[in-house]
Amino acid sequence: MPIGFLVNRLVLAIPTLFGVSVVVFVLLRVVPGDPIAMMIPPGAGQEDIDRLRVLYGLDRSIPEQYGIWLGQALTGDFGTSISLRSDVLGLVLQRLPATLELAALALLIAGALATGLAVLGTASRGRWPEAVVDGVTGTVQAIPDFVWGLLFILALGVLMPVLPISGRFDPRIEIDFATGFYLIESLARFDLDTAAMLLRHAILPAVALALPLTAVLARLLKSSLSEAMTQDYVQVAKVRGFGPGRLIVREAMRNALIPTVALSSVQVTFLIGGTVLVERIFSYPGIGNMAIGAVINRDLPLIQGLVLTFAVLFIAINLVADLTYAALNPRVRRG
Amino acid sequence: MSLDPVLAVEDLWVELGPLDLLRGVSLSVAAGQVAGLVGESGAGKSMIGRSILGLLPTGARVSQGSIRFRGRELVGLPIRAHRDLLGRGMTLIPQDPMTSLNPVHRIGRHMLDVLRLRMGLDRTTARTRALALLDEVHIRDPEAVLMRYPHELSGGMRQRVLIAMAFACEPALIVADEPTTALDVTVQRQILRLIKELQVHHGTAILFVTHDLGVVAKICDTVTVLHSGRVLEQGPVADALGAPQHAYTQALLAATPRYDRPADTLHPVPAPLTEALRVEATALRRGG
Amino acid sequence: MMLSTSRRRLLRAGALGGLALPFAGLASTVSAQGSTLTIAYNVDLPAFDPTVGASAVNPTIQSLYKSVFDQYIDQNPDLSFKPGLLTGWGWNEDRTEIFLEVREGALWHTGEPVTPDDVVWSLERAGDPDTGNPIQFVWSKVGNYRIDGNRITADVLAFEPTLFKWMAFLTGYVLPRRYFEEVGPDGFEAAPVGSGPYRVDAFERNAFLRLKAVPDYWGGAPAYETVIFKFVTDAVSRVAEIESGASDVTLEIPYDAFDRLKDRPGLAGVTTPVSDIAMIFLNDNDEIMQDRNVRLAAHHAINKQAIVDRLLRGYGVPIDTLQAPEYAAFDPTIRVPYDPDRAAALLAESGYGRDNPARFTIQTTRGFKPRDFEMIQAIVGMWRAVGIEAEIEVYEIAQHFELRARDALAPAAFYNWGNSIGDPSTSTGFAMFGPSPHSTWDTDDLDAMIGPLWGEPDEAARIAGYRAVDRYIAEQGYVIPLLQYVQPIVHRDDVVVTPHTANFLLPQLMRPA
Amino acid sequence: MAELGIDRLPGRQGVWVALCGNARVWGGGGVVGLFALIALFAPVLAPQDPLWQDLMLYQMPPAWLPGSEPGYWLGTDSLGRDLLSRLIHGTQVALIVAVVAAGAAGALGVLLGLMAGYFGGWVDALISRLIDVWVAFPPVLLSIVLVAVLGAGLHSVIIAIAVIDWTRFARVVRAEVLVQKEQDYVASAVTIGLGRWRILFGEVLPNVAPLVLVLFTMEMAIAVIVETILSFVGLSVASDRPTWGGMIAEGRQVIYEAPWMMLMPIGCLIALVLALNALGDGLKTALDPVLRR
Repeated sequence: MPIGFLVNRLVLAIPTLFGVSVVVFVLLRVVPGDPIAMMIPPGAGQEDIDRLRVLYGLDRSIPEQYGIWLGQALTGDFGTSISLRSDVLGLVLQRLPATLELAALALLIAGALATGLAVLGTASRGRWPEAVVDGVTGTVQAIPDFVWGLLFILALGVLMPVLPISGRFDPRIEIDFATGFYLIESLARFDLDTAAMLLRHAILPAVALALPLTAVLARLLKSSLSEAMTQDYVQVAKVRGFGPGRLIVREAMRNALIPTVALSSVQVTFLIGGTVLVERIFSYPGIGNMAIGAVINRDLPLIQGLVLTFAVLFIAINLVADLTYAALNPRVRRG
Repeated sequence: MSLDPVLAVEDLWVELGPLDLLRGVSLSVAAGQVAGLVGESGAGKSMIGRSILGLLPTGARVSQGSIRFRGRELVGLPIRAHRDLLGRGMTLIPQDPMTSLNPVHRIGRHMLDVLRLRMGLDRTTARTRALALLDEVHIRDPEAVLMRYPHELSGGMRQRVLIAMAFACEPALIVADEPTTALDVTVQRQILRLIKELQVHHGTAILFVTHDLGVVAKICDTVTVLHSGRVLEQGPVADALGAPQHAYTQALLAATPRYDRPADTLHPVPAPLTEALRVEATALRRGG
Repeated sequence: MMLSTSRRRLLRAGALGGLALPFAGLASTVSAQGSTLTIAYNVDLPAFDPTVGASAVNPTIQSLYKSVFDQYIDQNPDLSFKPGLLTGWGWNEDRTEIFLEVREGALWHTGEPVTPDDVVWSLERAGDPDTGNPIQFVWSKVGNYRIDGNRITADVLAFEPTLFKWMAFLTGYVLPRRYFEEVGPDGFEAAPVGSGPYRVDAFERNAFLRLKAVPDYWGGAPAYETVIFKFVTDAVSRVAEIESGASDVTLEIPYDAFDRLKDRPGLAGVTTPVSDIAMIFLNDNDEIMQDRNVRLAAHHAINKQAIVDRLLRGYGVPIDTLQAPEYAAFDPTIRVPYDPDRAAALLAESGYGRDNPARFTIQTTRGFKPRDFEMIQAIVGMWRAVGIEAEIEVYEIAQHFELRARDALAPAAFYNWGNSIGDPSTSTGFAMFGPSPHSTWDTDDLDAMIGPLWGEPDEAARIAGYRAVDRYIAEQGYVIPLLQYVQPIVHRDDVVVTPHTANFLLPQLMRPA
Repeated sequence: MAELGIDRLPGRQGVWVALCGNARVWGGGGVVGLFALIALFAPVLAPQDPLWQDLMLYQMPPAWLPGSEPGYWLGTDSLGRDLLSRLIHGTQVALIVAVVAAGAAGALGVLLGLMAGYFGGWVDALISRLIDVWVAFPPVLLSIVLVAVLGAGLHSVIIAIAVIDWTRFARVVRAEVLVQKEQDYVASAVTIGLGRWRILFGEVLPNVAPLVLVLFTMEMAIAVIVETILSFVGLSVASDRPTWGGMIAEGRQVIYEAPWMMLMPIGCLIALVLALNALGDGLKTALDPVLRR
């Protein structure tokens, strides 16, 4: 891998993260709704309020507060959550694996479904299955992830309750996980019962997140595939007597993936952003769910930390997309 | 011509919607022979190649006529059966080597795929064979080339690879679709020589599609001149080019650069002539 | 990691139950057996230390704290007081000293005994401004603690008639001194230790809290060996939890769902009026609210019974003062009846009518309490009928607190007021006394009436004084009390649930049928 | 293979010819137009006052289900208000948000995109960095935070959408301007001495207009969804003004007892978004030759 490219991208990420932190910091300081007001009990006087304000450093000017925050953040201290009274970094790291697993699962589902649909659509060009694929992807794309979540809860949680619709796993089962990546960990331990239980909980939110992305990816991939299929090298491979399945999978697919990867990184960030609402709807304990709680409680340090976490994730996704693009495309790799 | 041609096309009509792309074309390629197919762009020569290889574009279909390959009728043959003929029975040397190799696969993978999947060779044998083939097309350091990606090779090199791949399966018939058009002049000559050399060595029949009568004169045994989907002239190269019957052939001939003539004596095909042919073609189209 | 056999069986049962019985209300029997109780709880637990920060004064999570920690003084389900870690308490004759008697035989979850030293340390810590106890202003009114055996005496620095009630209320918890000093606040959050009936076994933020019974608890071993509070903040999901059998008990579900679920085979429901009332703050800052006719008209125009019957399906108790029937200063003779004609007449006196309506803004939360937004929509509809045109503005609860602290609420603002100790000072007192940061009505007439009651040492006189204040408020229409909430609890019918008027859902009050 | 041997279909066409031949433009546009008509004539079309409540008639099922109340074709909500009328008036809010928010996002994004693309240099560097920062924000979370800052209300929703989504326009417009400014017409405009802003708005803008139209249509769909999300979270339009998102949120509370209350606004949302997407897709295809002209 080109180390220079990686370093370059990482260096570029620094001003972006700085910009994000400034914007969110200022934005949050003008929020009506004060975290201190939330904890004033009946009977407290103005001096009590002021005392709490000093305690949480809210009595200083915004630039001063930002300077303090930045200085601490550079040493890895992102402050203390006001509502959860814990270290923000620790809280985020605690919940991040849940979101990452959910997003990864959703991505996997989206990738698999989209590939299947795109291949089906391409293989059946001009015949009815193609029309069905186009219709389905067009419709699915128009329905946002949280609406899918609601529809799933209605269909599978209410009308035909076959899947759990809240939580990440069944707390009645006492498991000690060494990491926050429960699903990966249980798979690594070949603890398939636990993995199945985790999957049953994750599948509905994951599919809700995955469906809009599936549609976008399927459309992108299908059009790239269709274009790749008309390329000379595919025609030439055809002349060597390779069957249609092979032509799509071995010859056209990788070429079609190149533009698809390039165009889909933004879509993947939308998926991550979508966890905010979907996790809330499914009571899934990830950072998205935590974020809404933080906004409701005006927990400024936590909101700040979470927005930055999302920004880091987004930058990482774009980086991974670029690296994948390079890995798929030999012309970029060596050239 | 041989009594038992490898390929015999008779009265072939191909239509695309209301248009007739080919209108009763007949031609044949005998074993061990190179048959030239000449015409301007749009004359329908590529359509013949596509019909033979079973690669007609969507919407186009053979409406009438027959294509017999080694005595077997290809028109109406199920796609799968037709596909089985490709590779080992007949194959193609494509026009543009720049776009005809999958950019994401190494040369080795291209060659090994053909040898292993179509010839059923195991990995080691296939590799040995690939090296031999590359050697046969005069590629130096074939080991290194196997590790290269297509974009790392020059056009001439890529065309050599494609030629090696075409001959890899020892096909009975190769359709060479303007294999030198996309290359520069010096490379063109080398490639032509190479094709001829391999053709003689392997005794393969070739249908050589080109718009260049000079090339035909050099490499072909017979020639068919096509215009607007119809055969205008057909016969052994010496006859057809020596004493062309049709005015169009004469005009084409006049437009062909030759080493024995200065370039300024070139005559483009006169517009009125092409126009006349086109009018005729339109009339026929309506009739059909 | 090996799975125990019982867990494997449980997993399989869970998986099969879900697949095989999709339409059955309850998927097989996986919980309650093996003495596990799963409660689908409506709020997350933000932090464990019950004495500092916003969570300490959040009434909705006190059930969790009360399961793990003991209070100085406890409350029965009917709000009457009973001994907690203190077995005796009181004032001396001239109210210059207090005494506390500490229970013997109580143990921390670490196995160490609870000592008077722990109690004194907890009280002093609560009174220390630097720890961030939001009720510090109460705790700091006592100091100079002296320990003699299991009896503690302390000096009263400023008289606070409700001091002992606070010991059963927010932040009134005893924490283990030695352990806390050893692990520090962060260590305590990571591994909290209390002396309550349950100890913390596992906690996953936003997901669940798993508790294990303390067999040698001074109040007797709890009935369930394992209790899981599953944090399901969404009401619809809680209904699904109970319906699918994933949880055994839940609360705060829509009343429609409650009515449907309680009749399901295998399920049962209990409702209890709780110490939580819905009310509309009026703000004297706005000119229109200075008109008594408008205030009273707005009150008379509301058909509280219809709201209870229609929107809350009968689950609610209409009230006309800030006191619910269980509260110490409740007076059933104070009435502000539904009377639209009277309302229209009052408005007409001030020149308003349907053609010339009185206009103001009403703020409301949405989804914070059951049917809050719908309730306000209904009220606005009723007002429209008599000649009040109110515009609804939705705010979040955080905004409400902020606006209220700044005294910048709209002329009318919907809120719910919790008061689990049932004292009039923590309802009418704080809500209506001008200098209090919680009040929005600041007029001298009212302040003059409430002011002396803060330090009134005679309890009977204090209660009577608040009754008089409530009557005056009702006559003047300074606030619009709406109704007392009823807590709907749905549970499996093999669990006996004792509801608590303070709106607690305590596992120690549940047992197998 | 070499070439097909046939001429391509007739080459240049006018914009309108291209538009008219496109089924998606007609289909999508038709449905969008229908919604627009409904929004425009909402007060006439709605059979009831959408705010009129009748607590005696709450949660009535739609006409085709047993127990329905005549006159309430789609039933009533928890306050006994007519669902059909609320859906019709909700369409108005949805379309106002769609048009105004997409317009605001478009205006901001096009302006910055034009400037970045045409002026280059530090202007481009600055705007491009700004875009980088902006796309690193989680959009849903940012919109929730923004509306929390601005306070609930239609204007907040519109501002939030514009503030968040201008980058969609800016990025594409910037790239297109980079292409356009190399064109001859720009060079000739420069040679006759037109000012930079004059060239930017008078010459370049009309040439990127078809692209902006496509983006605008797509953004309308996004705006409709965002409005629904914010209404759903309880942050959108204040007061008792009916919105689809608010209706979804209300319906969700009684999802077991009256699932249709949630499904009907979801249906409207999907129909409008689908139509807008189809219109956008169709416009993109239809305007492609115009863009490549």
